[in-house]
Amino acid sequence: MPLRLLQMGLRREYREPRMFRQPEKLKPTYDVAIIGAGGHGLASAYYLARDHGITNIAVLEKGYIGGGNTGRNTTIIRSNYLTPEGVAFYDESVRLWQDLSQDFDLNLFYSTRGHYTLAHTDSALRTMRWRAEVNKHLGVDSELVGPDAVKRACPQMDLTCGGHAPVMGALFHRPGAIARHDAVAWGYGRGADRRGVEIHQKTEVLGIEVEGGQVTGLRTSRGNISTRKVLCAVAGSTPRMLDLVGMRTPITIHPLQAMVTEPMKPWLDPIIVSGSLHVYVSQSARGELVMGASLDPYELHSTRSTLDFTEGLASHMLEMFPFLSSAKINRQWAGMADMTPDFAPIMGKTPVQGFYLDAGWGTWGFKATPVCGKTMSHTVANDDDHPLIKGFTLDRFANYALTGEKGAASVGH
Amino acid sequence: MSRLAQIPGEWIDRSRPLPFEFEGRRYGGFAGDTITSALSASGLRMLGRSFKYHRPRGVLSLANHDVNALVQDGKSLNLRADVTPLEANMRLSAINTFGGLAADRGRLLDRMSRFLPVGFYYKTFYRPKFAFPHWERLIRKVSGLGTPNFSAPRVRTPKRYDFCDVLVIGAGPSGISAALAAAKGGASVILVDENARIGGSLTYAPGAADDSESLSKMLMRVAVEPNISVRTSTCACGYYADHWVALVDAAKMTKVRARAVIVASGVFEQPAVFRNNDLPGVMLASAAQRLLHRYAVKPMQRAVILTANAEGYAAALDLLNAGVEVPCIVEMRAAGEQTAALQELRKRSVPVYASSCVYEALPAHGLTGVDAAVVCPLRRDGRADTVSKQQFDCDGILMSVGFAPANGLLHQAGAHMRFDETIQQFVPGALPYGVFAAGRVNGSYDMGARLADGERAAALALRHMGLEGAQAAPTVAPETRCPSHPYPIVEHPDGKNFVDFDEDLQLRDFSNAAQEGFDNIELMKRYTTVGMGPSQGKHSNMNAIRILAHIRQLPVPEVGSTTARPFFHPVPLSHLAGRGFTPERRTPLHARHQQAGAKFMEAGVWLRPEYYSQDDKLKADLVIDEAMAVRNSVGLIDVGTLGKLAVIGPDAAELLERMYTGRFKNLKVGMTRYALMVDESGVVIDDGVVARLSEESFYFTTTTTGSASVYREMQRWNAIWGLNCGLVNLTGAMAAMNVAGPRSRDVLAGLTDIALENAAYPYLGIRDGHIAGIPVRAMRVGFVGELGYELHVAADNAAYLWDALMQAGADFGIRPFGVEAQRLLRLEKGHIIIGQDTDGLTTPFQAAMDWAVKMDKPFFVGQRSLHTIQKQPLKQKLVGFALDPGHTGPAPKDCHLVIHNGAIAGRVTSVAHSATLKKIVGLALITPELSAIDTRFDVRIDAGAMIEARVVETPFYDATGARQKEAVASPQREVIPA
Amino acid sequence: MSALRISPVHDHLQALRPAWGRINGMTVAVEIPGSRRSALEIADLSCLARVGLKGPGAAEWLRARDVTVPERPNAWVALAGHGLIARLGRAEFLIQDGPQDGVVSMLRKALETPAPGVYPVLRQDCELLVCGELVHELFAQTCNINFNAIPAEEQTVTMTMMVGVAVTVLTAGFGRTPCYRIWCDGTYGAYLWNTLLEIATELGGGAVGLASVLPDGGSTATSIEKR
Amino acid sequence: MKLLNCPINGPRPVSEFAYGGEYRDMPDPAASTDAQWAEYVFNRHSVPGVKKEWWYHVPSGTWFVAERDVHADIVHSTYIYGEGPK
Repeated sequence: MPLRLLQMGLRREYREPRMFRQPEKLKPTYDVAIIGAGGHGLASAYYLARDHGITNIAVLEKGYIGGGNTGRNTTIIRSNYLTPEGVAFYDESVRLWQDLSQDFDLNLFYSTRGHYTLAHTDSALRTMRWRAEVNKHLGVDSELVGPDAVKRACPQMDLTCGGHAPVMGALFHRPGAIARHDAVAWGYGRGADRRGVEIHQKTEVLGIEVEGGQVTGLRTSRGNISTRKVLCAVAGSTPRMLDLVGMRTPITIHPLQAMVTEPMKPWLDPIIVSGSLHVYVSQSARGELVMGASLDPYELHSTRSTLDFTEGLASHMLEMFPFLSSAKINRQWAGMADMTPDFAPIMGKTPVQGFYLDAGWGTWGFKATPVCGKTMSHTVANDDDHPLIKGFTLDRFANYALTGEKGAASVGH
Repeated sequence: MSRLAQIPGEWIDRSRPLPFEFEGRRYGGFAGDTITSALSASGLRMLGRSFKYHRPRGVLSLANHDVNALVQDGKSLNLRADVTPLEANMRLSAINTFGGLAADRGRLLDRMSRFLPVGFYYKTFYRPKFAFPHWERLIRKVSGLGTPNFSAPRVRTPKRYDFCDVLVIGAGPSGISAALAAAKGGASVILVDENARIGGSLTYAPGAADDSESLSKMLMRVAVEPNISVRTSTCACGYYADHWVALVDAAKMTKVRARAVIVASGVFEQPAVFRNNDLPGVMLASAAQRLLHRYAVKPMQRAVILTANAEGYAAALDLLNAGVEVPCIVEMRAAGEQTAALQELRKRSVPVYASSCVYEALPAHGLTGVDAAVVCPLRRDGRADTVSKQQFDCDGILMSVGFAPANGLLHQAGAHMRFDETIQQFVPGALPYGVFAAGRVNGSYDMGARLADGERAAALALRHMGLEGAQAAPTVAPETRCPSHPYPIVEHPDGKNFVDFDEDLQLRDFSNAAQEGFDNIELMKRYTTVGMGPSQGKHSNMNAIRILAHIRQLPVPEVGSTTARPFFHPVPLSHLAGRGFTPERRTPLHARHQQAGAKFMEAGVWLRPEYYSQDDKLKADLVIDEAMAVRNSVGLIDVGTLGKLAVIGPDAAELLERMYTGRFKNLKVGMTRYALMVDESGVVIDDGVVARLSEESFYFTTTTTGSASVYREMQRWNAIWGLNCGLVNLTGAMAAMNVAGPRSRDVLAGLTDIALENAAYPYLGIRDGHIAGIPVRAMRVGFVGELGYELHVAADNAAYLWDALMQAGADFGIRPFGVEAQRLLRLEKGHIIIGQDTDGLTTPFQAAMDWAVKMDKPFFVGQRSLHTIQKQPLKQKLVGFALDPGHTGPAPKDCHLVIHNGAIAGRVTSVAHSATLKKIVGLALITPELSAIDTRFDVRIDAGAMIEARVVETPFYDATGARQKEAVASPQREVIPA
Repeated sequence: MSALRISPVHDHLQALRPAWGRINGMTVAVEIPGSRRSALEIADLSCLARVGLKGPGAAEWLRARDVTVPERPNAWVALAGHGLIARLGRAEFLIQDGPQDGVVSMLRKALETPAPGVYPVLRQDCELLVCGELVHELFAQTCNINFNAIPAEEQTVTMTMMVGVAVTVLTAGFGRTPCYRIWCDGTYGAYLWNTLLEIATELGGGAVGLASVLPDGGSTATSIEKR
Repeated sequence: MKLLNCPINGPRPVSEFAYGGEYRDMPDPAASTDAQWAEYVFNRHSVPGVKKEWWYHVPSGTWFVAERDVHADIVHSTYIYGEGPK
């Protein structure tokens, strides 16, 4: 029995303090305003306060803390990307992840489980080797393994996948992990709050004031504030916010759906991903199988669910795990993914002075939460793009200098 | 034994006894029993253990949310005993116990519960860091519910599509009256109910006699109504866009498309919250009545009735009539309605304690049941006045304090809920187009009102569909009495007053969560996990909302409710997956390949021969043999998976010039030309061969994977540009095979009326003619670098032609070759494969294909982007490379990296050992600095070793193309030894 | 040497050990041993002669050759000798003969001379015929279209998806009813046949030979000795 | 499942269609600066509201334009390119 539980249990009354205050009203002026109290926004606030000494910050959230994609994703964390820019970026993120529970004094259930991306075709195998080689070169623990290794890691799987798509090998990424997604937002929120950052929930941004190309303030549903630095970290709502400053980007919004089974006794240790079968699955500490597939095929700014998503995913799941026929799907949900053409994010400064963008997170934003906080706080504090995000700036499109993450990011959550 | 004598309308068939096993002991039940009812009939109270504290649990609802009574039979996971029909010889055990239900070692956790407050796991186990994996293993051991059986077979179920005018969900009084009215109005109706029989609450709470009489009348009318299709034991599990509803029964899922949907799903009775309200024997009044009326089971011997509505008194009377003693009725309100039931109870001198509450239930030994109920007056502040408490011995406590709407499907349909203070219940406010609600889910409780509400909904649905004879909707009198207590929750210093039975959440867990800042309903849900269990909050969400409102001193509407997502009840993967259709596409030569021993590989939806196996020969050797047959004599490959398109009309050439980078207006009739396609951003996406059949008619090929999208995009652009030409997709209608090798001409010579000699039929020429009497379109191409003819024929003729060629080629040792050999042969020629030697960002310039891009054309898709790109320095370049012919040991593989000064300088895109050239050759995308001929660069291979490669000219083989352009007179003279 | 024309489902018919015949140069299953009249029968009609064309000039071109042209898009009309012409969308046509020769060979010939706005479409379909009371149950399990709601007399052509494959469906059964004809790309034929036959068999039906479905009892099929 | 009304084939489940993306008018390549052209190639109008989109009915090979509210997912009208409201 850990000491902490003894203490809590033996006390007569419950002494745990509030994790985040509820400020009565907005101050007239902030050094930095952050739109979106998801993982990215709160992480940026946290590091701005902790590492850059900027604490006069308002985090403005239309809904509630972590209520967007932070609380809707399938919590997979990995750095086995394809481009050097991507790999270095996500590798730093994984490094940060590993100490967050201690940083926060809050258990994120960060659980390193190992991540297998299955290859069912020789072209997939080729891509896996490419990723493995790039990862190894940059010191990331990935390797191409054969079906036998997959069998050892997941003996319950039918390696022929119902005869349709036999597993020819896999990209094995040892650091692949999962974490308790809500707690990430709470941890960053509490950490920022304790350092003086104000988190304003149920506060919607209605307008962004720009004078002479410089951000000067925000109009919100709870009053106006003036500030010369605004960080926009709103994933699926990015186009709405950009419209307020008259900016267009390649971002389009597609729903990404997920579903979860009733709890069952844990049996699935690693995270399993199959590009050809459009499945990624892991088992939570509660015993639920958490599953996702590929993006919805058409643009939609809502989080509605579809039946065909569950039908397709179920049939592919059973090809890999036929014995799960009687396992029941308890719940399905969706998030709004802000997709980019090259499957890499759009980060950093923008043509509008003082308006910083942390967007294009598509289906891969959760794993980047800590490093986004780190790099965006640096970028905002110094008005200078952090070296790690140079490959992700908005101007790469006009320059035809895309960062081709498609091979690694599509489906492979 | 608690089984009573026959009860009118009971659901069990006493003529069909069913023996079964539970926890290793034998029991008996009847057909029609559920597992729970059979066990209850045998006097069993403890049916399972709770998820977190492993407390004994029994019947709660008998309405498909008793998730503490889950069982497993070795085949299926997490069977819900309360609703799963009993089958003969089931061998059942409770899930998630350590050492069996009775002896469960997990029960220790209950004693430790004070050390495991809400969210405890966020606050510990992470220091020291290295210890977490240990704790996690422990947690994963105790967590989870049922145990999967890894040898259980894949269950394939049929899936059905169905269609109707009006889908009525819920066959209680209001649903039935809605269905009847809709059918009467001429609509085709599907009436679904998750129970084994229709009738809803009337099947367990008969209430006044005239009700049950009208029930039998209604059932009769439904039975004879041809427009109504009744689906019992069928659950409407999800509502999706445009009235698309998933109906799930034991055997299958049916996807119904309705024109209108009437949700008459009723309500879930809600538990009261008091200490030990989870003990076996404490149950919802409706649960006891279900046991009684459906299964003729006496729920308990002596029951204290905790109530706050008229339903409680009816239930009390029910139990009395069934021989259950009722020591008292505990009325939480100041006074109950003056109902017939109340009079009757007074007559039978059952004491009623008004303004009172059950403060706690006193457990029997080991928490296996109830010994007594502690009853206290209820103070104004909603707390119990413990000074004047009384104790009533009993073995059961009935809770009849209120209801929550079963509005999951309405939420999913996008309905907005408003809180009705009069009845203390969320009811639909604005309803989506074509969706209607009726009955108790809509706030109508009085029997007359429920029936009228059904007719009202039906009338609106008919009007929505514009059906003639849609009569005016009757108005429904608003409900005046309040069936739900505003706060049926009593605090207790020692807790164990459960709000969520799935997750073992106690009252104090909610105040603790709020204290920590999780004091809006969404955050509270996420922190406490209330409603996240298998029952999805059916018995806990409403109380959670009331508790939060209480804590924050807010009215319930301001706290709001959380939205319910699919599924309404969990659905098995087997039912969602159905049969699992996987379309396969096969060329007309598939059988020929099988006969020749082909090993197939997947190419999108196609299966293609990778190579042809021969008894004990190794793949590598066979691939070389196949390639050598082509180099030395002749081979035959099925290339029918290529996209095959035709474009016809005056603007045909114009369309091709706009879609492809090359020039085609100047292509001579009877000739072919390589064609490269880029997207609007200038990235290479497809290639093929364009042949000109006449001034206004072209036939062209695309890659196997590109065929559908190229055709589609060309159609779109053609529509936008309004050119005078038409596209025809012949991919499936035409088969294609490539007969290649120095002897290919000899093979054809005896079979065809086409003049084959070089003068008449030059390299890159196309001819229509006959081979073996079959109309054939022959293209003289050189993809594999030998004299060769790509023969395109109608699909139904393909096998015949293949046989003819194999026969005629026998004397020349003709041999079918597969994709692997072709890859090797084209690599020797330095021909690229789009998608292998290029990636999602490769431009034609990077692919060293400037020659194929006519930048001086007026326009082609992507040209403008390429103009910009052309001004930039090249980022990478595709080059040919070779290894030192003396190289031995491990060789590079596709996608190994080029390393220069310790940095990534590119990657190998294709590489192979060429038996023809006796060395390893390949293609690589590398930085321009390294792209000059004879530059040496390093490739890092498996295990990290560096291997030096040298940039060389391509083609590696037959640089001048002499072999493909002009056949070698006699192969003997230029034999390439294998 | 094999037959000149081979059906996309030939190999799967072979497994049923049928009595072979030949129609339009294609080996066809005339009788299938053990097959009987049932509530759900499936037969392979790929052998029938068909021709296709599309383009803005197609309708006029056909009329000029005295071929009746369905007025509405996605409608069909019968031609002499159990032939039919189906209008696929607005400007594409599928013309098909019955077991005997009809207009198809004439049209094929005529199409060899180019005409403005007329684009020949080579038809190499797999065509299946499904008959019997259970046909709608088969559709209910394979297709998201309510064929019950499409009155036969409207002679509608439906282009939709069935078990994941693009199909063209209309109801015309050489006089039998309910009876449907299904066309799909020949390269999907084997998959469609296997999938439908598996479900049909589950429902108590099965494959039948052409003798039991063609109006002439398959007499046009020049019988060839079983092998 | 969502229904989409193909102008030629009538209402069909959305699974019969392929999404062709936002409808965009191509600027004159010759008259566009590099920046203007890149804006056309890459940027999209992603603000929720009613948008013109390309859709393709797969079984019949029919391209058409749909005016759809991409927030409520309600299709206001569908028509063959060039035949719709100007």
